[in-house]
Amino acid sequence: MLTLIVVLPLLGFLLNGVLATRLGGNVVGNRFVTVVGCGLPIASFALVVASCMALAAGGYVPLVEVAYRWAEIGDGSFEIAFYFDRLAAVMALVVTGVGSVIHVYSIGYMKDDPGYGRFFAYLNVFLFFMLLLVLGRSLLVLFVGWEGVGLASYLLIGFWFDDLANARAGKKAFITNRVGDAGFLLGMFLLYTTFGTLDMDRINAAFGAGAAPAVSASLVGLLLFIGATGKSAQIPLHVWLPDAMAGPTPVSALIHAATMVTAGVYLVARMAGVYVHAPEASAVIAVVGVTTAFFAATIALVQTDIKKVLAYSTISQLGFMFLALGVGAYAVAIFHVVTHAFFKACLFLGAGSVIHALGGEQDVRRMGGLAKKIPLTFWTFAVATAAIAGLPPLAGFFSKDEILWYSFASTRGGAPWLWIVAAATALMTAFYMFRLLWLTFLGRSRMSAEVEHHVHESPWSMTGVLVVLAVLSAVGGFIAVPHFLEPQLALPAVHESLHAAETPLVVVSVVLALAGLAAAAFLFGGPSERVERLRARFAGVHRVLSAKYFVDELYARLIGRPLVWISDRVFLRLGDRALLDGTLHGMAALGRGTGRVLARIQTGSLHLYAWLVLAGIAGALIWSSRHG
Amino acid sequence: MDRTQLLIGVAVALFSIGLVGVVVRRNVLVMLMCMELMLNGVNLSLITFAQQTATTVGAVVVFLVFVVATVEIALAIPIVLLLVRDKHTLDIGAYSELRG
Amino acid sequence: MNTTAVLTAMLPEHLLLVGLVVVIGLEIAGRGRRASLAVAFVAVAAAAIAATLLSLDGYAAAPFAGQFSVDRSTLLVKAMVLAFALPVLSMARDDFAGGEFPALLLSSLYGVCLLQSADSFATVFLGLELMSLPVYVLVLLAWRRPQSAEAALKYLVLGGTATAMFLMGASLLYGGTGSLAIDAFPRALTAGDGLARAAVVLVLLAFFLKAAIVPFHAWAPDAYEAASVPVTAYMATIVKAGVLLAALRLFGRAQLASPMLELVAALPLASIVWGNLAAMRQPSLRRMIAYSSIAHAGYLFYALLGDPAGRMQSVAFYLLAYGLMNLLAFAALPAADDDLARDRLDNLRGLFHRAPFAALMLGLAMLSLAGIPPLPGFIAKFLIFRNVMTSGHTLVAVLGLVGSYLGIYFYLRVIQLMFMSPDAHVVPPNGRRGLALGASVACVAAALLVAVFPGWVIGRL
Amino acid sequence: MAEAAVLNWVLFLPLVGVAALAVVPADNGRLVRALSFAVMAIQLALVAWLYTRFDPSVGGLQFETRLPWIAAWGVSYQIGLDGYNILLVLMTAYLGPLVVAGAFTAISKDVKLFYAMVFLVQFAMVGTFLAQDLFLFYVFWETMLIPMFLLIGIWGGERRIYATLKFVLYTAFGSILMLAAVIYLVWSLQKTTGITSFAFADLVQTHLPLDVQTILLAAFALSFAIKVPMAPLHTWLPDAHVEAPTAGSVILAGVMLKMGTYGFMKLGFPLFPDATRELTPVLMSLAVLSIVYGACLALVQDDIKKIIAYSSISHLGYVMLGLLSLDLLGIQGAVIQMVSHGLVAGGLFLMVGMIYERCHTRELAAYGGIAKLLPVYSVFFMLLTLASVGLPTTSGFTGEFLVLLGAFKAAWPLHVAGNDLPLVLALVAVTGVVLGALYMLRFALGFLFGAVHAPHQPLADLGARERWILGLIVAAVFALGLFPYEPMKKTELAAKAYRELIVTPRLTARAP
Repeated sequence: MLTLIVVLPLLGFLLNGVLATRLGGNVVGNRFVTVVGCGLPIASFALVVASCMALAAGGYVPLVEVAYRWAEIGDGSFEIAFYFDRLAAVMALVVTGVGSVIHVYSIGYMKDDPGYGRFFAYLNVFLFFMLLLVLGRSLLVLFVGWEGVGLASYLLIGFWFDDLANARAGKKAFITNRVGDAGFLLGMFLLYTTFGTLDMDRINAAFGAGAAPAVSASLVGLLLFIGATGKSAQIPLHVWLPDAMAGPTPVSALIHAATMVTAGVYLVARMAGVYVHAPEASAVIAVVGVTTAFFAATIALVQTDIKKVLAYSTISQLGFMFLALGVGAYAVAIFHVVTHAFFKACLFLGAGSVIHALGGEQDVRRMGGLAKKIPLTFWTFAVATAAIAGLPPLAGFFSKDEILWYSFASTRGGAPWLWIVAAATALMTAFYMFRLLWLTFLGRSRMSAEVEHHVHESPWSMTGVLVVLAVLSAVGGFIAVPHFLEPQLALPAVHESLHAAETPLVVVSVVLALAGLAAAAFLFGGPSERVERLRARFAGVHRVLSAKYFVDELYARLIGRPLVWISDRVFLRLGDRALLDGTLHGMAALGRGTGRVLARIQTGSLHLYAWLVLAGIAGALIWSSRHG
Repeated sequence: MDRTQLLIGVAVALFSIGLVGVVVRRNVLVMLMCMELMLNGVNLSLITFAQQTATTVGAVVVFLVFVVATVEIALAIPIVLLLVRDKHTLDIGAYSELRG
Repeated sequence: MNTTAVLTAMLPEHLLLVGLVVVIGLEIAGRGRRASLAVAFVAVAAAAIAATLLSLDGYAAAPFAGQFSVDRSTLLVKAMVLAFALPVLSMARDDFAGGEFPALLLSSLYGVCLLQSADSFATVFLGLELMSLPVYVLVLLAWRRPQSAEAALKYLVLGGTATAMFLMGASLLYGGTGSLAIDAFPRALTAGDGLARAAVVLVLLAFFLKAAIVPFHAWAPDAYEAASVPVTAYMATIVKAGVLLAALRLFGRAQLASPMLELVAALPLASIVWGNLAAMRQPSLRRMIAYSSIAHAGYLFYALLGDPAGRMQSVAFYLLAYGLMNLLAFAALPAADDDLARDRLDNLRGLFHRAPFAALMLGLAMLSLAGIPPLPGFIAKFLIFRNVMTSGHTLVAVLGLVGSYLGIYFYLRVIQLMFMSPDAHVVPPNGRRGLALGASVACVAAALLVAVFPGWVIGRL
Repeated sequence: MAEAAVLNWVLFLPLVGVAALAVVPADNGRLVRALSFAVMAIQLALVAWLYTRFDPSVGGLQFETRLPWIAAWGVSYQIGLDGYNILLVLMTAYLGPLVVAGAFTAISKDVKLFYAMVFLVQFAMVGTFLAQDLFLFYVFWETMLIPMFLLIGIWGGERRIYATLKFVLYTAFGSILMLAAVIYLVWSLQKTTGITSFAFADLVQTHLPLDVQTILLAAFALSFAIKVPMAPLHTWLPDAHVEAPTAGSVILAGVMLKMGTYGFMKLGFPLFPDATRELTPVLMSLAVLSIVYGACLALVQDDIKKIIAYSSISHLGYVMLGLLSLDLLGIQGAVIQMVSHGLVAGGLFLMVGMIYERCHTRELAAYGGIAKLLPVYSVFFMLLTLASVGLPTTSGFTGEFLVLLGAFKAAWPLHVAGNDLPLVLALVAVTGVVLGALYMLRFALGFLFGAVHAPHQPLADLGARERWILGLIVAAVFALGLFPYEPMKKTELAAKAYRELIVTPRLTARAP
């Protein structure tokens, strides 16, 4: 059954990929594509649900299913096996569930795109790899999925490849991920070298067994975390995600918000057995997480592209998740993954609906006042915004609040300063999200009349999805994910002394959310010169933020250009051409030159020939008389 | 020093003179003569040794040498004639069209 | 001495003699032309067959004790060189109408055969001269070339010098031992006194000169270039074979020791390098072959460094492979209206499109001469260098191999011209080349046999 | 026994093909092509049959033929299949028909000679893999040069003469020194044991002092490393690849480069184990250097053929790394990587050839948005690119992953023991994964995506023949990526044997 869950989307990919593209000569129409492309994901969603029931029926004993043996070398054996436990169940539900609805959404969104078949093929193959990633029992299978989703995102970011910028963004994403993957690989190698297996349950058990594992858990943890930073866009490998918004909006929702980017979180949670024993690594994760959250939020403050804002908010939210992981609250992190999947998907799809309505316009400075024109989109968007801002009782409130709490009180590296930074981030989150809401939907319209004229609400296939997701964002918080996961991923203990602080902190965080809302309302609800004055006041800061702290430029200077320079100047020109080929040509020239000289010695004069003979004889005689 | 050594000395001298002559002289005819001179040196040494070792083979070979020497000259002269007809000189320096 | 022994032992020589007499007779009768060539062909073929049969029969005899003796191996090599003469004769038809060529060739061949059986310096001397003197004339015979006289003169003068050197050495040895038997030579090799050593050196150098070893090689390029195709082929294969085999016979089973060792190592090595380098940029095919033959003479003399048991075998095999391939090259060389044009390498451009068969044959020959597997040339080189190395001269062997590497380029250059260069637009004269083609086919067939069953061939040698 | 006979047929079938071509009329191009394709196809069929008959549980030679050839020196005609060569032979045979079919439209000049040369190369390459006698091996090894010389020199690009001479002279230099080493090796075997033999089985018994081993290994290694090619002996490769006709490039990249690595695995290392262990740091460093160096150079090429050429250097670096890791994973990975690179690089060169046939330029800058113009072409191109990048589910991943894992697994204990070099090298090698993605995606980016521009428009997308060729290659690539179990079983015993041969000391005090 598990195998089938994975295979169905693959089937969809093959069918659509061959029949609905020029490869197979477009033999089928969009209707076929729709049925196959959406039907199969929904089917595998159903199977996931069934599996969950089976899991529950089996008393939550993990289901294991061996597909086949990939390789067997010496005593090492690599099996393609699937593993279904509480964690996998939650993730699989999110992936297939949210995945399915986004597929449905895409029907309307991509309706008129010539690459309709290709698009669904890509979405399906993404789902296939994502499920491989989630259900894989061994790190190898997980890695296959890991790389696979990277490929899918590469293809989907560059989906409209006529514009080189899109393709370039895809390449950037792939390369950045590869850097992370290198670390991931090393982590795998280290684990295999130590334990002779890559099955994650075995590895966790081996560490759990406590018998002083032959390898430092922190080293393994850090190496794997490098991989996670790549996939989940954490500092320093966060640079690819904003550019990734070049892809079609459903892709941004599915891959770059709801599912793929959370793979890093999933990995760490999966390997919790290791991280429990790796305080140093956990500390690093917490710090990186909170830092990322903070800086991403600051950047999001000044972005003017609706999708860019959401992108940075995604990075920031992922930072929250890692913060949770870092302080040992793995279940909470997963909880946030789930809620985030709901409201961020909702936000992105809402943004998509807006862009759809405005015929491709993405700049919030040329929007405004859309609330009346596309009310459904507006309301759903508003709900999701409130959710992410952390207004109770919406989904975001619960998950984020728990994260804040554990970052403050966890005995596994929780600290006040973590809470402070996180809280500040939460404030900014609320602020920039409501800013976005205002700029897009409220206030007076800044659209050109011509655009304004065409604005229209999206078809049901899209708005329906928005409603579903909005509802989930609203009530998602009541799904007790941490409780569900607790038997597997125990929540960290908290400092007894701090128990008293719990309620105050909740109040504070709610206040912060409201403060953000108020600030946004004050600045963007009122006359625009308020914003202008502010921007003028902090011109320098504003420039740095809108330039994303110049990180891209930094990387180009530090890595990109030097690499090309060395390859071209040192390796190619100096090494290959000058030194190596130079030597060869030199030797060849030497040979030819000697040949010419020898030929010139042959002057044709019998005199010289006789001289040679005489010299030869004399030499030989002298030699023979001297020696022996 | 006894007679044999003296004669051998002379023979070797003849041979060497011939060899050097071939090398240094530019006139073809002189060159050919020098070749004969070498052979004569050989003959002298053969005879001497035949005498000294009281064997006859040496003497026999001398006759063969005579024959060969004659034949060589017999071949050489027409060649030289051809060359002279072509180049109008006996200087072998002129006969150096083949080279490289 | 009994007559039957004389008749049987010298049968090949006799047959050559008969042929010679008949050819001369025809000339006198004034109806030479094609007939004389045919007669010569038949005579040589008969002689070759006779030698082969006798050899297979394991015949051995010494009709003139101390002067002339034959045994299995001498007869076999005689058969080989005689067989080489057949392609030469068949390709000669296009160049020589008259009877001079066959006559001279037969007499020269007689000398070659004599060399292989010589037991005394007198006989060796006779053989050498009988072999060389006609060749001077043969070189001259390419009357189409004005330079042939010049070439003949150079060859004659230096050849004469070689003769003199050889005789001087021989006479000195004679003085030491009181006999002219060649087995005095190996003994003198190891002997300590200066006179013997000088004698040995002189004889050795005489052979070096005849075989064109650096620095006594200078005559070869000029002579080869000026001579006409069949004569060059004859010099490059049969004369070289004669000289080498004679030298080998002279050295007998002696193991080389310093200072001779160094001489036999250094000068051949020098000629390998010199020949291969100088051949690189030659515009004339025959000149290039001349330099290559200088290099090959180097490989051949290398064999003397090997242990005595294997020497004969390796040299004989090498000569077989090398001879076949040279003959193949010359036989396949396409005709041209004048000898000069035929000699220009540039005229081989794009030959593959004009005459694919000829191009392929030439290509094969070049590759084999370069020593590229699986062609016989490679196995021959392998045999020689193996013997050199296994007798302890590792460094010398390696140097020789590296030297041989230098040679690859100019052989490949010929192939490059024939296959990769634009057509030279040479109009081939419609001369009948049937015989030459036949010759080349025979050569390539033989070569393939040698390549596929080298073990069998080596076993026979 | 039947299999042995079939194996001989496999070897000599190309020669039969040459003979057949000789009698076919030259002007009948269709017949010539059909004939050539048929011969190659038959060869593939025979090899495939042998592959199924090959028993993985038997170590050592199978389907062996041994006849005395030059009895006097103990040279024999000995061929057979074993774990070392079976996959490579299969791959060679697999590429054969594709190469021939790929050249149908590309080659119009001297068609007969062309296919004859392809046959000769095929003959020599299969022979090199099958040979179990050092002399025979050397003969085949050298024989390869000449047809390749002609293939590049006659049907190549503008600078073909330079390229082909460079190729031949470079390779021949290595071979000469190897020849010297061969002679010396056999001689010392004869002296130490009294056996006169060129058979691998006997030669691995030779006991040599370390210094001699080192010198001989150096000689062998030079010749093999030139073929691989390992930096810094690689400069012949880009020129040869760029100037060669498509078929030539495919043969070069697909099979001929494997000769070098195969030589190391079958001869170089096992013959001189102690020297190998001594020199491992050096050789390993060179292997890793090749990985990085090749990748970096591929990054800055403007000629699409050169990109793939340099990527070959990088990919074969992995093979060497795996072989030197002396870890089963690494060794097996190396074998898979050999085959994988054969398929992937071969396929990519075929694709370059196809676009070249249409546009007559190899300038990367001249192309753009090919994905719009030639969607089908682009799909195949993308798939092969991903395989070259080593994306999971492709053969490239199987090879690279196992090699790197093996290298790391072997290096870690050493690191713990205090020797860090292997670990450092392994780490550097891992960066090759990133670099690989970097240059291939740069290539794909400029080539497939962006605004449409190509020299000749409109372009016809792939025809049925081309689709079949690429389809077969891609199929093999994924088969090896998804189901490497079965092929690796066939090579497992050989890998173990190889490892044993090298880790067990075989020194002798007394110099021979």
